Amino acid sequence: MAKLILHKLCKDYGTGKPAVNDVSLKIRDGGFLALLGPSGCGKTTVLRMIAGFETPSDGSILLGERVLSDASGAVPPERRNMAMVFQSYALWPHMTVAANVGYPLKVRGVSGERYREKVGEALRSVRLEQYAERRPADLSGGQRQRVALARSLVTDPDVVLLDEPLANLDRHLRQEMEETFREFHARSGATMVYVTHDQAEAMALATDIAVMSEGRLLQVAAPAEIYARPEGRLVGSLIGQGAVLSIPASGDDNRELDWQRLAALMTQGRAGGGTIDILVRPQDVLLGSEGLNATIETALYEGERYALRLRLDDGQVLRAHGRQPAMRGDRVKVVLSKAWRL
Amino acid sequence: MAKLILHKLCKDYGTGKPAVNDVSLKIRDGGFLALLGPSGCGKTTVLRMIAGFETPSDGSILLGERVLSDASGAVPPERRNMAMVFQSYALWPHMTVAANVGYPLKVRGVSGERYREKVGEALRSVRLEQYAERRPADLSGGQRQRVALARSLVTDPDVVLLDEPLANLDRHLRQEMEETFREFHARSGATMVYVTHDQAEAMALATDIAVMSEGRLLQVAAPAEIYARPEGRLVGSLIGQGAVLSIPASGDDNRELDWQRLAALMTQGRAGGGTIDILVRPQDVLLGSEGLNATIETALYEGERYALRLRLDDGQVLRAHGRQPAMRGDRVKVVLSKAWRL
Amino acid sequence: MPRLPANANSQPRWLFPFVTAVVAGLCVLPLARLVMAGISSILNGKALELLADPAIWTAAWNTLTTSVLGMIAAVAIGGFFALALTLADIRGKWLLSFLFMLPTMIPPQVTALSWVGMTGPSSPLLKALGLAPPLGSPQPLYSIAGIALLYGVQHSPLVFLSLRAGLLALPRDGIEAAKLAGASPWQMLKDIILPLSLPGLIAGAAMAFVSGVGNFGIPAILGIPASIYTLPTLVYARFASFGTSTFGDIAVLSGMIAVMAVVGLQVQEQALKGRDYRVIGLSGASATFRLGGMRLPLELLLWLLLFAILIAPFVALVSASLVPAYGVALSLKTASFAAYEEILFRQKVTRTAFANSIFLASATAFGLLVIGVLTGYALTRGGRRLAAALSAMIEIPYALPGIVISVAFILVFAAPLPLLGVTIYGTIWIILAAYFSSFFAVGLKPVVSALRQLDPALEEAARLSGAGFWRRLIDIIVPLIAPAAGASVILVFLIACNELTVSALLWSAGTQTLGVAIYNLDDSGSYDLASALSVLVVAMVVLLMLLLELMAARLPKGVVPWRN
Amino acid sequence: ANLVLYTSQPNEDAQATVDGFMAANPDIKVDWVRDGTPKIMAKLMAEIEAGNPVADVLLIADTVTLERMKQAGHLLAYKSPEAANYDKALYDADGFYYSTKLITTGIMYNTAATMKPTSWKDLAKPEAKGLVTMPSPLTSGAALIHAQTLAGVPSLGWDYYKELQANGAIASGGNGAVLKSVASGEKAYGVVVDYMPIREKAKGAPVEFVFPEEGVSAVTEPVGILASTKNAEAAKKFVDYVLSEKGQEGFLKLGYIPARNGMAVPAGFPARDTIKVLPIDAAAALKATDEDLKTFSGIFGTN
Ligand SMILES: Nc1ncnc2c1ncn2[C@@H]1O[C@H](COP(=O)(O)OP(=O)(O)OP(=O)(O)O)[C@@H](O)[C@H]1O
Ligand SMILES: Nc1ncnc2c1ncn2[C@@H]1O[C@H](COP(=O)(O)OP(=O)(O)OP(=O)(O)O)[C@@H](O)[C@H]1O
Ligand SMILES: [Mg+2]
Ligand SMILES: [Mg+2]
Repeated sequence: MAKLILHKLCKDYGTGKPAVNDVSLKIRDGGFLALLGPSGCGKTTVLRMIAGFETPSDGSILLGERVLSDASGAVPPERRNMAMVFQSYALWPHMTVAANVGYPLKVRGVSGERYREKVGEALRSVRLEQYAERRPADLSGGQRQRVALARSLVTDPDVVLLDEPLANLDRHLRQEMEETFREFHARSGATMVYVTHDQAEAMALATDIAVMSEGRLLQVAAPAEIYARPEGRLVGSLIGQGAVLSIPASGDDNRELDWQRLAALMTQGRAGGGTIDILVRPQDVLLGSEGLNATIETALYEGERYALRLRLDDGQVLRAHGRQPAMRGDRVKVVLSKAWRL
Repeated sequence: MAKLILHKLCKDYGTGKPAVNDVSLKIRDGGFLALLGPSGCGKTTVLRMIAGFETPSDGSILLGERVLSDASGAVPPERRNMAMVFQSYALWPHMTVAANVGYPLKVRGVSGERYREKVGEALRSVRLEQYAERRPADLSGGQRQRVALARSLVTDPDVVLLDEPLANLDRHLRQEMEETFREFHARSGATMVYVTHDQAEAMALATDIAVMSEGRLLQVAAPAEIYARPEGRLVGSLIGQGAVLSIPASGDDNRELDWQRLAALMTQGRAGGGTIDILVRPQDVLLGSEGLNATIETALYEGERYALRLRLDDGQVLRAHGRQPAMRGDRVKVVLSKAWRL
Repeated sequence: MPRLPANANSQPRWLFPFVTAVVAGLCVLPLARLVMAGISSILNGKALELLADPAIWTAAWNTLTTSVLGMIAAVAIGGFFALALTLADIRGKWLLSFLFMLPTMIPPQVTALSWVGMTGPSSPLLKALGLAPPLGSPQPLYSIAGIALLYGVQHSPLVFLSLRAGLLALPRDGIEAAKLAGASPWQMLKDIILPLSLPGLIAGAAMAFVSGVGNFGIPAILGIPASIYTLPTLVYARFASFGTSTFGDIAVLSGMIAVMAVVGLQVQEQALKGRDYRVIGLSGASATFRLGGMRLPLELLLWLLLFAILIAPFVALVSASLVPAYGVALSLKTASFAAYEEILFRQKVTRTAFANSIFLASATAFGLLVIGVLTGYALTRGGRRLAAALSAMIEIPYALPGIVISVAFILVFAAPLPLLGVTIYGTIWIILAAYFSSFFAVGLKPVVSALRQLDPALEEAARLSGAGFWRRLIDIIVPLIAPAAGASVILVFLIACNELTVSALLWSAGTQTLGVAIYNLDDSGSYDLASALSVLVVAMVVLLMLLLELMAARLPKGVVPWRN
Repeated sequence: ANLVLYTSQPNEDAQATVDGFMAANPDIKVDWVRDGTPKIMAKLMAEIEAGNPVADVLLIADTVTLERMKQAGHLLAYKSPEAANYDKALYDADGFYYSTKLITTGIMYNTAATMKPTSWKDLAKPEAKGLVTMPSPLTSGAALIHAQTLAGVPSLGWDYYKELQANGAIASGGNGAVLKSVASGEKAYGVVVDYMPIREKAKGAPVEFVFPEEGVSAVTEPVGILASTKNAEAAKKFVDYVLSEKGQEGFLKLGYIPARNGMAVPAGFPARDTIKVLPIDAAAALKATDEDLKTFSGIFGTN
């Protein structure tokens, strides 16, 4: 295997706004990259360029030494040895589930016992052994997604592209499938690129997380790093369910702020000197008898706890967890035990 | 509006195993029912029967006094005044986004200013104002899903059926859309049936949650109720990320068990008298210096905290949250502060 | 409690009875009347004697072999064009597709004669190359293979249009998934593209087969010299010696043709059975194969085929229209536009024929679109068994030689209609009715195959939006099957435009069709006039197609077959 | 209602005939339908079967067909005063039908051909091997009459056809196909009706027509009135007209040999009395039709 390198990748569908804009990214050999970002930010487009379905308007893609695509031309998808789970599944309606899954093997000339074994194994790993002879049209949504999953893992691809592969699965299956990915990744050493909108999934699986917005790459880092040190408002608000507050500038370089510092800054009022953005995670918002005044805006039951949306008296919004049922409109006091300057 | 009643509903696709089996359910006028269950359990099938695309093999569906479908026949879908978000979106590729969204209005004879206004409003609520003139084929996955969403909310249907309507959206949009549903529900008073695999979403939105498995209805209750008092292993493990343990029978009727009781039961050993299943939620598993011995099996970084999978010395699995990084194989001690007999 | 309607099925309740009535009126009634006319002769055994004649069975065998081989040739040629022009990055797609529509417009006799000429002793081409065989050498086209080859040439546009509609419905991501699975272009074609567009391909093949079964022009010219008779030529021979047993004989021969068509249909149903073609998700495969170095050779091959199929016969036609007599070599000295002058300015029948044929062809094309969509809907959504019987009934008239259909229509309509007391015999309406019957299958087939490929969720979404049957038909279904609907309209129009054998018996003063006019000119030895009129017909069709091109922007995507 | 004529004459000829008649009888309007004999007969028989024949007058290729109509009772007897000017062999004694012109079948050849045939026998010579084409009796009425006529000539007979077949002759399509085949040089010799090559030659085609020395067969394009006619008076006028000198001159102008005694022949034809027409008995020919067709197809191998 080898490093997958995206170099200044651009894609313009001719709609005026480029769908992908100047994305440069290195995914190390056998890396597991999660691609995160709001709907329509260009994730699928990046995947499609890596697979070779779209030719970049600019930039190049390399796999190790091999140029997959640049200004002078492109390797066709069928010779890239990649696998993909399509957001739309892309199952072949005229084939049975088993034939769908086994097709990449068939193409590679695998047959007989080995073929049956591999297909059986792949179907088992997605819990669809009993559905081998069904047609995709007779499956439920989640089952279709799992067929697509099995198909992508049945061979030994160099790169696996996963476009929201678990979006339609329930929690249990999701966890099992995550496990499957992890095993597959460890066993095959393939480079994986994983598009998801679920930050928890990304954190749980990936060795690196890339965050995109409006076609641009905002930050690439390891999960813990990106959680602890997000760059910019968008990354901050996307990773972890934090709220972003605007407070008067602190004047120093320290990016981790504690309650003392925060209290000082926030009560000092809006004296000149500009503002800074800080990220406050819900677990760092402590409800108690002292601190800032806030009003509960919504309190949603989440089972384990309540997700609260608080509005500070200066109009800014905070998110917090609460153990007790709370009513809309209740007045509370909060302490921000920790914050991160973006 | 009126009560939506499913009475002994069955559906057999002729595959040997019925997809939906004897489901009886009342959704009160203006209720918001979330339908939860593993992939392939029959959720979509229930929705399709309510919409009238599948004729039940048995049983009947009523909307208030009006029989929608029973042994003698069925009201065709076009006269049910319902709306649906399809799991596969079912957008019309030959129409623009605006035309897709506006079609139900057009059919109802709405035109001119009112038409434009309503379509504009629906598109705004899913953040797609700028995409009105695109074709569905030129949209991203999440954008397509939002078009389907807008289409289902543009009229005043009696019943709205939502089949995993947010599966492909990022967290921010998801929260916004949940907000939109809540508003729409409050404003229109329509009965909503919402299929999801995301328990948190279900809890946040619904007035009632129904859990299905293999075509059967396991439990219907309000979110807090079903979280606090799940019936049976499956509901227990599906709602909240709890683990189910098998311990020696306690002999009394009390279903809430505290650590004292648990410790007594679990250390007493496997003396006769059978076993019971208990549900232990991760937040009730406290890592400390005393309690049961356990080994850390996996520790996944979730941003806010680590999700731990622990194996007790008797081989059973527990889930817990940890603030500190933990290594696979570490030995820890846990106290189960609370458990629920299933 | 209000009573519920009996079904929540997507068909309105009147639809199936309506379709059954239409099929009964257009297809069953005339044929039943023909059998009735022949029944006395069948009963007294005269017609059955026919079956003891080995010549009949030879003819049946010839019909079968020529049609099957012809179908294979048509699938090969039409399929090649459809695949190359829809899926590959060929240059000049527009022109190639445009021209490929036209062979249907050249009367089969003309095609046959020009091929005979092209390969025979007087071939200008072969003469120029010094390859011309000596006077009187045996003509290789006078054989089963020759007939089949020309069937293939004549009917390849049917396969082209129908397969093309199927290809346009291919799911794009499904093809991409196959590419990524590592499938070579060939494997992809074999495993994904063709199986998924099978409904279109099979519909085209079936039309080609049935057209071959019913063709008269080609075996008349290529078969009879080599004593190869097919059932249609035999039917004509029966009419030549009209006797008391003729109706019985015709009924029996038609029965044999019908059996052949129905068996063909059965084979087709079998080939399609047990599979799912419903495309899930968005469709619309864009150019999928980059040909690279293969492009130029392939383009050359396409143009070469087009030359043989269209340009050569057309040039023969044009030159025949420019010389004063048959066999006179065309040169600057002999060429004259006298024939065009005569046809355009002196023959008043020309204008009538143009008006009649355009009216008939467009009325049939659009009428059959409406009937075809309704019928196709009922057939694909309704019960399998009844649907199969109805499809068979629809298929038969197209397979029967035109003369049989027209005789059947005369039998039904020569007398005034009961109750109404008016007679449509002798008016243009009887020709229209016969066209409806005869070309029903052509109009229906592409529509049915497109409906088979349709993602049902798209219609369901419309139903839930509150759209009733007509509403969703017009707003959703027809636009979604637009390529097939376009193929259906264009095919029927082209075929009806120079149709000859049906109208030959049904026309009367003032209702001549172009086919009749050309035939009559030709039959009475005015070859130059006949050729000139044929050229004008082709020119008219090209003009109409260009008009369509101008409107293309306002039509649903894919309707106009030469646009991509 | 207008008088309806079903005819197998070529378009222009039919129009000329009708125009001539209408000029002579301005109060009668004629609608006409033309088609090949098999088709026009199929149409007519289907109409009769349906009980509502549209045609009043028939003017079609051969007497055998009209003899069949007569025997089936579909014709009306009418004794035309013009019959006096005609050879008895050319009309039905009971007045059911009258021949109107002579269309003979002879030999045409491409001017590029080496041998210039003068007799039927020449077509069976080695020089003509594989170069002869003739219309099929299954397609053309005239061809059937021709075969039946030659078969009745002792020196020719069916054996002659067997020789032709052995010499590679083929029987294809109608007369038009033969003409095209020979004119284009695909075949060198053809058996064909007279007026086609003569007209084409006049237009410059490289063809020649010969009246073989044994004699030629002829069809006579008879006219008859349908028994079901509602326009009997007009129909009779039509019959009288085509048999009249004026009507016959019309045919002459169109390039046919008139049937009426004492008429000239068209340009390009030898004088009327040098053309030897071989005799045929319509009633007998009708009876033998099925048999003859079988014999013919037996020789040329439709089995
Ligand atoms: N058309 C069909 N023919 C046969 N079986 C079907 C058909 N549609 C669904 N099934 C089966 O019925 C069961 C229920 O399907 P359904 O689509 O209702 O599941 P679901 O609960 O919506 O699952 P998911 O969450 O995966 O979408 C599944 O096992 C599925 O395989
Ligand atoms: N074929 C196309 N033509 C024009 N614009 C397109 C096309 N495909 C995608 N786009 C646009 O490009 C942008 C990026 O699309 P992309 O599918 O990559 O988004 P995404 O990040 O995958 O979003 P999602 O999470 O919703 O699937 C979107 O704004 C979309 O509307
Ligand atoms: Mg996407
Ligand atoms: Mg589902």
